[in-house]
Amino acid sequence: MQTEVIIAGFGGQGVLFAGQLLAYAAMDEGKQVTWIPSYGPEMRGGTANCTVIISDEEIGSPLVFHPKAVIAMNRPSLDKYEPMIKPGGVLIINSSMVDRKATRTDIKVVEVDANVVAEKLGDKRLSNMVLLGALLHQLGVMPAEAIEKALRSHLPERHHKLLPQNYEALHEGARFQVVEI
Amino acid sequence: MQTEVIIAGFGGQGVLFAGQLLAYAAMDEGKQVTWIPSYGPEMRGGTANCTVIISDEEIGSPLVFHPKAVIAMNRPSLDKYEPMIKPGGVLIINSSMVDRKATRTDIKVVEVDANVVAEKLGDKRLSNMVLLGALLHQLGVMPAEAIEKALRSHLPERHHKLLPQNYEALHEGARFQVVEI
Amino acid sequence: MDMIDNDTETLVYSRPNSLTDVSTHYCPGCTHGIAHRLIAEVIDEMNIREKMIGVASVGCSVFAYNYFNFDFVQAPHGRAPAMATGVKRVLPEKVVMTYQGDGDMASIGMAEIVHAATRGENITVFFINNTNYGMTGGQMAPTTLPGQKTTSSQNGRDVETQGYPIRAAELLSQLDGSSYVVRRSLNDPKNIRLAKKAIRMAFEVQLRGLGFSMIEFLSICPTNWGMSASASMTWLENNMIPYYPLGDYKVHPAVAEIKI
Amino acid sequence: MDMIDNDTETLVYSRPNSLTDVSTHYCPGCTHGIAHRLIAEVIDEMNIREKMIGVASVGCSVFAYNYFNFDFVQAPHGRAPAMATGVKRVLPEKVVMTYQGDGDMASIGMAEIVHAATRGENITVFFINNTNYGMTGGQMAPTTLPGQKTTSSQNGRDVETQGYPIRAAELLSQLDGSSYVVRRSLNDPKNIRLAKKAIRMAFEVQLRGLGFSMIEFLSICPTNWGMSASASMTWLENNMIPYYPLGDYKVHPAVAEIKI
Amino acid sequence: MARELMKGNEAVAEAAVRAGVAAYFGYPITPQTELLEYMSRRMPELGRAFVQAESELAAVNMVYGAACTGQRVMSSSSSPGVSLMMEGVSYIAGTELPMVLVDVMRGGPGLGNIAPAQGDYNQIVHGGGHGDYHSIVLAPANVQEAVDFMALAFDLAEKYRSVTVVLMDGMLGQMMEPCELPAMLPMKTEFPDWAVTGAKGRERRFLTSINLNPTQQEITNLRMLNRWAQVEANEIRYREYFMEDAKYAVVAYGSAGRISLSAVRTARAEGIKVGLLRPITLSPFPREAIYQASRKLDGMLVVEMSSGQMLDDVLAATRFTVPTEFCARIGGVVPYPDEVLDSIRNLVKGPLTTEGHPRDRWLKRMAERN
Amino acid sequence: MARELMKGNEAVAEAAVRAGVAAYFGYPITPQTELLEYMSRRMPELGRAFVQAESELAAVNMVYGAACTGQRVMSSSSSPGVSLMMEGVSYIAGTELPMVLVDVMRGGPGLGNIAPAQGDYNQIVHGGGHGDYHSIVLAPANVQEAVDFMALAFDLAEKYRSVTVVLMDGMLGQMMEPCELPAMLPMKTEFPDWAVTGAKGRERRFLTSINLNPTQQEITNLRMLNRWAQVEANEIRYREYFMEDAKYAVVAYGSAGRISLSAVRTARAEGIKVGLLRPITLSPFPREAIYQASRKLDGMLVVEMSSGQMLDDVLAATRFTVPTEFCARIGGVVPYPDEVLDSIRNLVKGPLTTEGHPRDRWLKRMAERN
Amino acid sequence: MPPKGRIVVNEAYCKGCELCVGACPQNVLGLAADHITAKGYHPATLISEGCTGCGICGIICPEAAITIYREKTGVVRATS
Amino acid sequence: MPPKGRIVVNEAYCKGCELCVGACPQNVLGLAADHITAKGYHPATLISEGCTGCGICGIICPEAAITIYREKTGVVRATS
Ligand SMILES: Cc1ncc(C[n+]2csc(CCOP(=O)(O)OP(=O)(O)O)c2C)c(N)n1
Ligand SMILES: Cc1ncc(C[n+]2csc(CCOP(=O)(O)OP(=O)(O)O)c2C)c(N)n1
Ligand code: SF4
Ligand code: SF4
Ligand code: SF4
Ligand code: SF4
Ligand code: SF4
Ligand code: SF4
Ligand SMILES: [Mg+2]
Ligand SMILES: [Mg+2]
Repeated sequence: MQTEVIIAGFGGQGVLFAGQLLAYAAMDEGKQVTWIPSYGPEMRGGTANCTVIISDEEIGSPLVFHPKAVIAMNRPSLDKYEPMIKPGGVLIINSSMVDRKATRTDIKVVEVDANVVAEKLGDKRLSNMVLLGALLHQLGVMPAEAIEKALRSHLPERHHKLLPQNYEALHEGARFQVVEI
Repeated sequence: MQTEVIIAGFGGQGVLFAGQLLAYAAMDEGKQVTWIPSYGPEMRGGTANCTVIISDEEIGSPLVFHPKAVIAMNRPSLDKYEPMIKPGGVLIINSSMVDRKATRTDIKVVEVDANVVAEKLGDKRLSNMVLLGALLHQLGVMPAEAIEKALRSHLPERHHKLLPQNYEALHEGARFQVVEI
Repeated sequence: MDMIDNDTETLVYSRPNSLTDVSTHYCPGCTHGIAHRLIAEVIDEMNIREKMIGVASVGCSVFAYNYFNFDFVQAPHGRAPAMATGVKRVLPEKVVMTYQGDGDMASIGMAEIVHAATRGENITVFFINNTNYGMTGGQMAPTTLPGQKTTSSQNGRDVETQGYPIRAAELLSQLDGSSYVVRRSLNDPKNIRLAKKAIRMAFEVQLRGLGFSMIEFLSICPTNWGMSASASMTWLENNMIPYYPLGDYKVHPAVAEIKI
Repeated sequence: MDMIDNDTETLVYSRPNSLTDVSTHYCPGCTHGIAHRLIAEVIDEMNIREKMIGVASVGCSVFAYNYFNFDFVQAPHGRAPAMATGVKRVLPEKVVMTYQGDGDMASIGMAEIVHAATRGENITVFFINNTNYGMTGGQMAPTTLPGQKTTSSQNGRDVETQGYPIRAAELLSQLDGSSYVVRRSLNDPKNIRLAKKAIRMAFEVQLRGLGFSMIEFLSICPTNWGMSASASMTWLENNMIPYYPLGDYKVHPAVAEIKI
Repeated sequence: MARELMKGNEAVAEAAVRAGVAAYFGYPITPQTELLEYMSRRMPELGRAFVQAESELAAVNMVYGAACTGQRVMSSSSSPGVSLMMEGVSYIAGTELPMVLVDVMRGGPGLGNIAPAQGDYNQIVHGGGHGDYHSIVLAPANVQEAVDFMALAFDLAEKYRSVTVVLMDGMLGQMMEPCELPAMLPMKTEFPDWAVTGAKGRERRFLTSINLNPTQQEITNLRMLNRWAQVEANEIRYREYFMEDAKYAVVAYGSAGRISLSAVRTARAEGIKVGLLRPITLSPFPREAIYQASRKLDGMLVVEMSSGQMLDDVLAATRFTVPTEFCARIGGVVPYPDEVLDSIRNLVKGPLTTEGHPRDRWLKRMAERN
Repeated sequence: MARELMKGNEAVAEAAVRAGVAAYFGYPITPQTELLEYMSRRMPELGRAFVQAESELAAVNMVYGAACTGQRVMSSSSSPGVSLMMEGVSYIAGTELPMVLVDVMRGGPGLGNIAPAQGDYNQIVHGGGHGDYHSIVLAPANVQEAVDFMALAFDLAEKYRSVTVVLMDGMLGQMMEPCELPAMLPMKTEFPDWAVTGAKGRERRFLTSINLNPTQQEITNLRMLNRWAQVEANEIRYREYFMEDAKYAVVAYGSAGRISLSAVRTARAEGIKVGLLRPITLSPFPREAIYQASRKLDGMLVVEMSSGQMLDDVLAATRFTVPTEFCARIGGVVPYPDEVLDSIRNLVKGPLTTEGHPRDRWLKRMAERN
Repeated sequence: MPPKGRIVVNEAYCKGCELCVGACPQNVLGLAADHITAKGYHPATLISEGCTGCGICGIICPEAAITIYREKTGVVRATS
Repeated sequence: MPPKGRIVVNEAYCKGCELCVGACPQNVLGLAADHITAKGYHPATLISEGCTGCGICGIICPEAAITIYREKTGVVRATS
């Protein structure tokens, strides 16, 4: 079993970190995992994305053309990645930043007003956690606790006071439901 | 028909120029010809040699292991090249500079007291011409006049006053006879 | 730039013609942009756009050829002065400039810049000193200040093991072949005006065949310095200018006579 | 060198131990030999032969490792300072020297020498300025004097197209990392004595961890200059010393305190 | 040992540290820079040598100098930077010194781009520097292998007094994967009898690559060639997947190898009897293994991120006896497994031929695509 | 035209001058230096550009700059110096510019020596720089060919916007042979539409090798590959001697080729039906010609002044179907015709085999010798 | 009375770096907090009256994004 | 009275460059015109009385070919 996730958005939206967290959690659960970012100067101020693959066996390509799931944190990401998702896959849209609906009907789509939720939680930088919570809930590869554990063990000690907020963001995200079409 | 000549001695004895002259002469006679020197810094103050090949057809290797003829202007050259000469070949020794006799009996050996002859002609730097004269005489690939012509056409104009001396050196060289064994 | 005035208004400033209509990839506030603009303005004013051949280097300004509205080539990292030499030797009537970062010119390209200068190569070099390797993400450059933190001097540049900064203008001014070598700063309007004058002078030097000219521009890199553009300007003023004094390091007597 | 006196005679001078019993390949009179000898004498006197690691360069002195009686490595053309950096960084207790010609150090190796100096690399560089590329048969070097004829400046070095000579000592003294940078000449006994003192000082600098030291030796190349050795010495005195003034170009205050 | 999630570049750096590297010399270049940055922090912290050189040219010569002392030393770079090292690499090879170089390839030629590519195969495998020499080349396909190959690279370099290159690409350098890091090895305390360390209480030593006498140089070259024959006899490494019953095989290394693995798995799921042979040592090349495998195959597919630089070596290994096709994306484009899968399907579909050159057919297909 | 007796290096220089070279940039190195020295005098005399660069690295980048203007430009060097040019060559190739480089090979690796050798075949033919690119490589075997190939090199470089290398060795550079020099060509007055000459009355132009977008880079690479296919179709050159009725053939290029010719002649005189196939373009390689020739042969002998770098290309060309032996001297040692003759005799004597690798057998023979 | 001027910020170029804001001697510049350019920046804009057309913002703008006009009273031409 | 000295020229090293000849303050050095070393040079030699053992020839000799002795009168040690 192999699950591929692409997380995409503007640089600075916490795209890469959300992906790493997912990867850490999967690793700690004993899975095979790869994380690969877009990189380099052309990314400066532009878009950023990363691909995370979680699998039970040795992972071949860390890049996939047809991911199982996508988190689209802005409009260009939605435009680019929606068509690629595997039928039956999952699309999480940050509806705070995206001004259109999904068009695919063969996938599960969740619209998450992540910026609003995050700001309610007191820190707009938590939007990536909210979206990650939504994703995990739909994907079912790991319990939300796995991410919480990963946060605890991989967030530097000095940031641990932020853990409760992060947990809550994950839980809030998980409450969003699939859009009925 | 191909004739290979090696001229060897100390740097400064006119080894390379004698070889070039031979090559010019052969070229002007319509022959194929190659001239190749030893080169590089390790030659500094040490030995110098060049190989001249004169032929009627396209010349393959410009280097040969068994030359038809050798001019040995010093002892190390004699030691090195005497054994390589083709049976029936020619060895010209500058006996002014070499303190031993040739040992081969299957070749024609000419001992030329070139320094003495040259000094008699008024310029000890003419010893290479004396030896070249001896070589040409034995080799018979070209008349001595060919070398004279080459001298005329390839010696810079300002040195032309030296031509008669050079001619004479060639002629004096031609007078030396093969050593009877 | 064209000064199109109308009845009631004077056009005080507009984008120079020698820049293309392309938005740069530089980070907000990056002084690469100011340097570009000034060079373009001078080229407009001197009306030499059609004579220009630029040599871009490897660094954040690698795409300079996209922004300058004249002929350009793009050199391997550090080799712009050699490439410019090649261009200038076959096209001596053209005005040839290189545009190089501090990693490019003062590190990997040290041999080429010193020799272009000593040859008195009749080219103009624009040197952007932003105390780090911007493009590759902020590593130490030869110009990084003692104690300055970069991604490859994470505890601050330790002069004992990582050496001292290079003052390029001082160094190149030592060479008999250099004719006009100055340092300017892009941190405030006054210094920017002075920088522009120097650019003008450098091109004049080249047009008159007086040989090698080089302008070092003290610059900012807000992204890798981790500061806002205006905080970066202050940092430049407080830290860079004391270490890299502004001024004219070499003005050949023949250059000193030029009036602009 | 061992000073073995007997009853009636004092040994005033004999070949130093730090030279091997090998005859050099240098041309008669070549001052590479004098430089070798002086370095070996100082090493004997300081008793550091067993601590020495030399870095030979590419030039007539490429075989220096055959002549110096201590450990040696041989660098690619121009890269001796980089190689020496590699050696010194892993063996900081050893005394590391490079021995480089003017083509090697001031032309192809310009980036490496400038950066070794600016890093304050704790090594000693011996620089043989003989105004040409000896080994390859006398081409123009960066140090060739204006108007000087070489096989690649056959009408005399034309500064307009071939550039100006580089004064290496002056240039390197500009760098904050250099601690001891001087120019000496090997043309007569007095200057040779001064050269030897400088060698001593350079090694002292390194032994005390004071950083980069470099001695430029004005040298002759009788073969390619086409003069006898003694005529070459005169030429050096009349032509080189005026262009390359002898003296101390950089003496770090900590170095100035060393008494030898 | 605990598994850590690490970026390839950083994992390689830490692996080198644990293998006892005494000195690192490098210059920043994407997509390798994290390796240098990691070393800039880690080496001084351990009291070891780190120098950010003024250029790759200087870096390789610093390595040259440090290698002369018998210590474990290394550099790392990416394509254009590696080109600048070619003279130094030839010198190091000619001096018969151990050296480890990590090359994190990017798109080329020229400045190209910073995306993953395998276009430097020829440069690294067939000698980008002048003269007759060989380097040992190890091509990891995942972060764990990259980690494991660092200690191996130092061991092989020392055993055979050889330049050893760990050839990766931007994908491997930039991706994170879990890996187990080896224990920290103690630093070397004994040094070979050629090491230049100061002639204390022994005869002087010198290390050089000049042999003005060609006969001497020939002897040196023959010694190196004979040593290389030993490397070929002992050190060939490759990995096979699903090859036991395979009728078809993909040959691919590094990132292309792991991408192909995905495709091979899917193809197997479709019932295609295809396997994967992944060369790990690109030099020495697993010529015989490929030849033996090829004799049981109906067809082969070579997958690369270059225009078939390894392809020629594979064809030579098979002696052109097996129908072979080629699948590649170049210039920094990374092929998706789906593209490789398509190529496998097409291979099976046929026609199978040993005529013509697989590169020519590929080039035609690419032209049609665009 | 009158024949002149000229040193290879000087003849090449004069031939380049007559082909209209507008700028020469170089750095002294034996055994190439006479070429630079000749240019230092000749170019300024004609009002053309000559710069003795500070290094080969600078020289190749001066060439890069000058080539951008559409002029005929060149450099020359020898092995270690050529290694320093690898980055620049890759850039020039990636920018699709014409450039002519003369490489007068010497013994290596490393500093090696200044004697003639062919150890840089792989570097020059198979891409010593990073990335996917090809150079056209011409290998003259005598001074006349060297002269003739200069104009050809410029023509090919321009026609295919390609790096073109005239690959010689110290023997050819240092020897004198009669040659006919071509007439002086007028200088170019028209320049291609990519030439950077100042945007006077036209749109600006720029020349670069960066393509941050891999897809763009791939398009560039494919364009270059397709152009290379044209080169392979049109520009393969080789020369045959005594091949009509040959049962055996020697394959050798450059100096090794002419040395082999001597041996072949003697062998013919002994009644051995042996011919010589001398590749002139080493890249593109006369693969098909060798394959076709090989089908009529009982055995082949490859002669090189390297450890069999071309040998592998020959074996691949024959698809390993013809028994092949190898004869080489390396590291600057020049084989005598007698050694080649011996190898021919041994080939004929047999045993003839396609098993094993000819290089291994040669290495064993060399070991026994020493 | 100070001269009157106005500026036009080209949003295709402005990256909201605020250098002009800090440099304006009249303090009449600010970022348009409610407005985002296609590239995602809040562009500079005149936030109050009082621009003199002095040209300083043009001198510091790294993007050459500003065009500056001054009402005619006498003819003054800024040189940056 | 000047001190008395003598020198020994090692012919394995001497290349007859004459630098010592020119440098000797006593003019007691010359080349042995009648004698050639294995390397083919006329070596330096004392051609007349009067060597003081001053050490100067040793200071200039590029080949370190000269050994210099001085008769003991007081103990003086040359530093070159
Ligand atoms: C040979 C080579 N080495 C390294 C690099 C990677 N590289 C690209 S830009 C750069 C540094 C640029 O810094 P700088 O010149 O200071 O320009 P900035 O980006 O700061 O303006 C480096 C090291 C390269 N492209 N080529
Ligand atoms: C990369 C490279 N380029 C060129 C050469 C050829 N080369 C050998 S020595 C030398 C010049 C040496 O001149 P210099 O450093 O002044 O030393 P000198 O012989 O004068 O003492 C050159 C160019 C080389 N060996 N390697
Ligand atoms: S990284 Fe620094 S130098 Fe580069 S564009 Fe951004 S601010 Fe400017
Ligand atoms: S060529 Fe010149 S530098 Fe070289 S050994 Fe001879 S005299 Fe000395
Ligand atoms: S022109 Fe002057 S006053 Fe007007 S906005 Fe710009 S800086 Fe301010
Ligand atoms: S300085 Fe220019 S780019 Fe910056 S905010 Fe002002 S107008 Fe915009
Ligand atoms: S020691 Fe002095 S006096 Fe004696 S030979 Fe030497 S220089 Fe002359
Ligand atoms: S200086 Fe030395 S080498 Fe020269 S002649 Fe005198 S003893 Fe001989
Ligand atoms: Mg910078
Ligand atoms: Mg020199």
